Amino acid sequence: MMSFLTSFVNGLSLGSIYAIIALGYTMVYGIAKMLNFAHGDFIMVGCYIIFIFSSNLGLNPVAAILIAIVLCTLLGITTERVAYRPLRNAASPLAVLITAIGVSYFLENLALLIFGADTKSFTSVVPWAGISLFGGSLQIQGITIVTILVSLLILIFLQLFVHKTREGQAMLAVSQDRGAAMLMGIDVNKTITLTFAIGSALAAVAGALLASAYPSLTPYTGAMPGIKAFVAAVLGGIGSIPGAMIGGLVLGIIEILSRTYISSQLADAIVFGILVVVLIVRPTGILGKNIQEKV
Amino acid sequence: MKKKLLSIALTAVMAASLLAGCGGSGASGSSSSGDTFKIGVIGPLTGGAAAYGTAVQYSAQIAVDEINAAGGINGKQVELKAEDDELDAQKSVNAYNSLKDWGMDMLVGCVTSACSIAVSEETKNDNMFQLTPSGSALDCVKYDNVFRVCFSDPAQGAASAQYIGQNGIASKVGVIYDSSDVYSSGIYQTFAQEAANQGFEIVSAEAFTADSKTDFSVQIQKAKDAGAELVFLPIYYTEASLILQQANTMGYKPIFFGCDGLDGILGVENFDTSLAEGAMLLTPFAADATDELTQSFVKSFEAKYEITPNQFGADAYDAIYAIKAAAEKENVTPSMSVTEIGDAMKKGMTEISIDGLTSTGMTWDASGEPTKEPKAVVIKDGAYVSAQ
Amino acid sequence: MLKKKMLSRNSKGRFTTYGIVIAAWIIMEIFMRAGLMSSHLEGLLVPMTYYAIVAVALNLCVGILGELSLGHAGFMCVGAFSSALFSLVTDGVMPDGVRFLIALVIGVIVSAIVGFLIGIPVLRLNGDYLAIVTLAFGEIIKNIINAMYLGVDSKGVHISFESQMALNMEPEGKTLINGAMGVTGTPHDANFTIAVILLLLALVVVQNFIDSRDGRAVMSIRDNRIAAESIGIPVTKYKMLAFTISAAIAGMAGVIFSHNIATLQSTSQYFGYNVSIMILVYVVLGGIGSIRGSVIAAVILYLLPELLRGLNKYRMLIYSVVLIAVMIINWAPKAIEKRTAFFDSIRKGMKRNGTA
Amino acid sequence: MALLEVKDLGISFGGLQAVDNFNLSIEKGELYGLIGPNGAGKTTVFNLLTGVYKPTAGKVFLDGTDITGHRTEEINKDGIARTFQNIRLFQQLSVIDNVESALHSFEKYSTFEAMFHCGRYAGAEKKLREKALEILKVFDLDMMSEILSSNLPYGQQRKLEIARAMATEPKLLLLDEPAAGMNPNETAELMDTISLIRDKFDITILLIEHDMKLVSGICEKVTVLNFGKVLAEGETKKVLADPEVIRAYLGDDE
Repeated sequence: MMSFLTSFVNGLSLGSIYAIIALGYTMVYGIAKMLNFAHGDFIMVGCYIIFIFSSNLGLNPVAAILIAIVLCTLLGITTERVAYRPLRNAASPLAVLITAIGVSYFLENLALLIFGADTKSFTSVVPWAGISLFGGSLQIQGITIVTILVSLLILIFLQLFVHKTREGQAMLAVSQDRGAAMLMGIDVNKTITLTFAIGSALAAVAGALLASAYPSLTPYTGAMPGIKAFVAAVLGGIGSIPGAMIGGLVLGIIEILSRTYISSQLADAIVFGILVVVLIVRPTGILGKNIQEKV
Repeated sequence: MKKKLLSIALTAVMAASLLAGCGGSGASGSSSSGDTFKIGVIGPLTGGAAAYGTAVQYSAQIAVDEINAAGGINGKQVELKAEDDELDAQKSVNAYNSLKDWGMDMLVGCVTSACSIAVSEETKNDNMFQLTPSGSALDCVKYDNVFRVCFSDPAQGAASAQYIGQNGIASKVGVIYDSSDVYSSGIYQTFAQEAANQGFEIVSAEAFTADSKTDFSVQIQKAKDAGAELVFLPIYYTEASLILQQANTMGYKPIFFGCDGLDGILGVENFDTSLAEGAMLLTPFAADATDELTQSFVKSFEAKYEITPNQFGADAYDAIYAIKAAAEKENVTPSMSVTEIGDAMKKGMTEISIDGLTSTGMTWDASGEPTKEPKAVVIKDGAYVSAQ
Repeated sequence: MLKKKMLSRNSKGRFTTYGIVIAAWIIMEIFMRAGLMSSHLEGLLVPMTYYAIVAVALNLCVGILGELSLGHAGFMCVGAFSSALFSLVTDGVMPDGVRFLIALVIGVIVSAIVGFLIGIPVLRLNGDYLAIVTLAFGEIIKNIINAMYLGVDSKGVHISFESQMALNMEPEGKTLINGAMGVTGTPHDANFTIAVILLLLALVVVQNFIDSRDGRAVMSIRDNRIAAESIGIPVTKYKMLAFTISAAIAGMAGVIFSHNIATLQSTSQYFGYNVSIMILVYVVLGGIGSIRGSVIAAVILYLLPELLRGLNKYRMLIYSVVLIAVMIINWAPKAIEKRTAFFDSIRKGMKRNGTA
Repeated sequence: MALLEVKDLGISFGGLQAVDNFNLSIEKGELYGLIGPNGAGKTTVFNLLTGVYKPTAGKVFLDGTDITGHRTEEINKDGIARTFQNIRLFQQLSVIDNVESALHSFEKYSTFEAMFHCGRYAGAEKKLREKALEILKVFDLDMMSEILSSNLPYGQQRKLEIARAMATEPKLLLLDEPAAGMNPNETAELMDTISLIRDKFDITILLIEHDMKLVSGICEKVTVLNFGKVLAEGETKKVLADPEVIRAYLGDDE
């Protein structure tokens, strides 16, 4: 029982990191209608920025995270402006997908050039050791608690932002019908830029938490969590903010539990298998809206 | 229009590549230049394993620079060229072919096992002398033209088990290994086999894969729950540093025991070395060793590349000196053809004994396996200290 | 009259493609025989060709069927392993040529079956959901084979997903798949000529398929599924058919892959989603739906990073920048506009010069 | 016996009764109109008849056979073909390939023969092409057979869609607002085409249309649909003069 609880908490921790990344994924997908394959690499960039400012220059971790958020936001806006926007109305949606892959290669190899391939050990931004329950038999790390709280805060913030603000409403409008939104006088370019800004800022936050929970840093740190978070976003119903949260948590918990109770070698196959099963039962994910083509 | 452009581009690329090849054409049989030894290095210089590839490249360069400064091999200068294989066996063969075009006389590579095996199929056909610094899988030295500097995986796995058993370090042992990695699962296999003879019990053996190597809570938890006093980590230091940190936050403090892949853990930038306190590793090289050779090597490496070398680098450094020794023994000259060099080196390698970074009195037999002493070191006060 | 024109145009396009491939083969062979080719390029020929084959297969799926697959490396993996297993078991039992032929057939059939089975759930989904599920299946295949231990001894076949020891084989038993270490010692049966023949076979099959009743049905589904149903085309059947053929051809490339190199491992760098994406890049840059374009793009893009070897550390950076630039130049509506305007002005200028 | 017999057909989407208690009887050879204000459920009826939606109530008989619940592609084989309100051509295929796709089940050969262009391939393809050209000729599209269908002018696209539907040799042809977006000249030409195909192919036609001139010009009978229910049916002239129908239209339009 206790080992189950421990695994569950570990799954929650991993899951909430997936959730934060997935929130960024799902925002960008829902509004810009593109799979930003480079999202995972934005996380890596965020990690390196925090690493430089906090570990190398000795800045306060919170200040380092703020700097990372600002820089990642700038990176996101620039990438959108330079690489994605020109292709927004391209004849095939694959064009921008391939470009995103190009951006991903670019960021990884740039980081390789600048920082080298050596692993860097990341100092956790959460110095708190955590709490111990049931006389020490269940330990919950500080970073786990912080991660879960932060992901919940972000979820609430995003929900409020999208439903209660003008900009958020504009996002909803753009995500539903870009053409109609434009006719209604919404600045689509601005809205999509804002989406990328938010998505990239979330990537920086996710980077801080990811690297704190799993403190090793290489140019490829973001790639696999990025893909897993993408899976989580799809699992939850891509475009749905609560869906991304649920998808992330479900994925994280399943991953840890299947590693604990089934097989650590086949855990990835199981995780992807769950995705397949969910999508067969619900073809647009757990909370995805079923959009039927109008005849 | 677009298609035409593409076709033109294709033709241009083809033409360029053919032209590029002309320089090295006819090189497959004999060396193109008779004045210098051309030694090739193949390893992952980019990608997730780049740390190992670059370590080999840099260390080999240091050895070559030293040799050149001291007058070269048999009076001939040595040229070194490294090619990237991105940890991909096919790209490794591409890299080998590229080096052949350059006029390579001997190969130091590949850094990793699978690539090394793939390339050995090619070197066998060319009778190119191949000395892999760190290709540790059994099949790496299947052919008589291939030798290696490092221990083989089975040797490491068995030696680790013997060391633990004979010194009575622990009776309950947990293992965490990378099932998607050849090196790691290779060591694990022989370790598990030998454990049965050594009177200790493997209470948990948990794998992870390249796609899920951020979270180790499950594997650590299982070892902890099974009451393992020692956790054997036949993995690379990147993941090991994570495991040590996560175990620490989970309040689990067993003895950690690793193989040569664990070396370098103290060099991870920003790593809290106190976590590794008491960890043991069976490695032929420790950057903090006090002997003169190691110290001068580490000093010039750090001066040149601003990072601390690891055992991959040490293997490569020794590889270059082994080549020097064997070449001098058999009076190999750059003007000989590749296959002549190959034959001479095969003979030479079995006749030398060198004192290198990774062992003293290293010798080789015709099978290509080195004979050297595994050294157990323990991490104490943030430094490697000999365990015995 | 019209009919004749149409048929001849179609076949002309096809034969141009075959012509380019055969011409390239002849040129390469001449250079090779004459010893004018660098060993580096010589070693690139076979991989270049099998990636071209997968690109053709993926284009059938993406360009003709209109469904984005991110899992074709998985089919390659299935073809590579199934055929390598056969070759390994029968090494020395039969003549090399016969063995390779049977291995080829096995690889193609097994990957076709896997493609068919995966197609059943996958093709019910739409758009990006379909893409992510193919990615998932690709990763599942890779992961399962990576964790698989397979051996034979006198008692029969042993399988384990734990470790090599768990196979419980007799001492003289032969381990075929050793988990992550995969398969070693597959005979080197493939060469450039065989690869080119198989590329031609893939081209014949795909291009003929497109120009047939079945191909029209598949393309009509791509263009408008509802309209295709309304004229009586069994949508599911044709989606499955195209997907299965695509998987089978990708498997064929896998067969060449495994018979060209001594080590075969089911790991990310060979069969991960990254590889599927790399092949997708070939398809998109070559032109979605353009089979010839896929071959050409695969060749150029495989050679490009290899020929940039001299730049070592910078080459992947250059590759990525080139990729982004090419995508924007080729696909951005504004860039297309400017390009058209530019060519128009040149044309006008030439006309003016001509009349002046 | 009537060619198409619809009995008490109904469907609801999440509580909303889109079509309710819909009855329709069309005799062989008739040209029948289905009219009604916007949102009355006309296209939904078409979708029910062609199996795009599964009815929640009622039955559909074609030539005496119950085809309720058949899949779209089966219903086409049963003998119903249709066009769409928003034209649905195979845009990246040529004009003739659009028609040849519809001829799909007339000349068969195996996938193997398709992949290697052997066996029955050449003969079958030749016949398909001749047949497709024949159909295009009826619609005056044969000179454009090689053009990409999306490059056709709008009126021709409508025609091609009808040609494609006719190629499946249906007993009943459903036309969904064939004159939508056409200018008077194109509409007149379309009316000729519709009359022509009915006479030439001896086919029954059911059409949805807003253009009353077209409806009164060619339809013998009409059914008026309002809020998913039948408001009136019978001879075109009588129905169109019905005050209730006029009210439904005016009330909706103004």
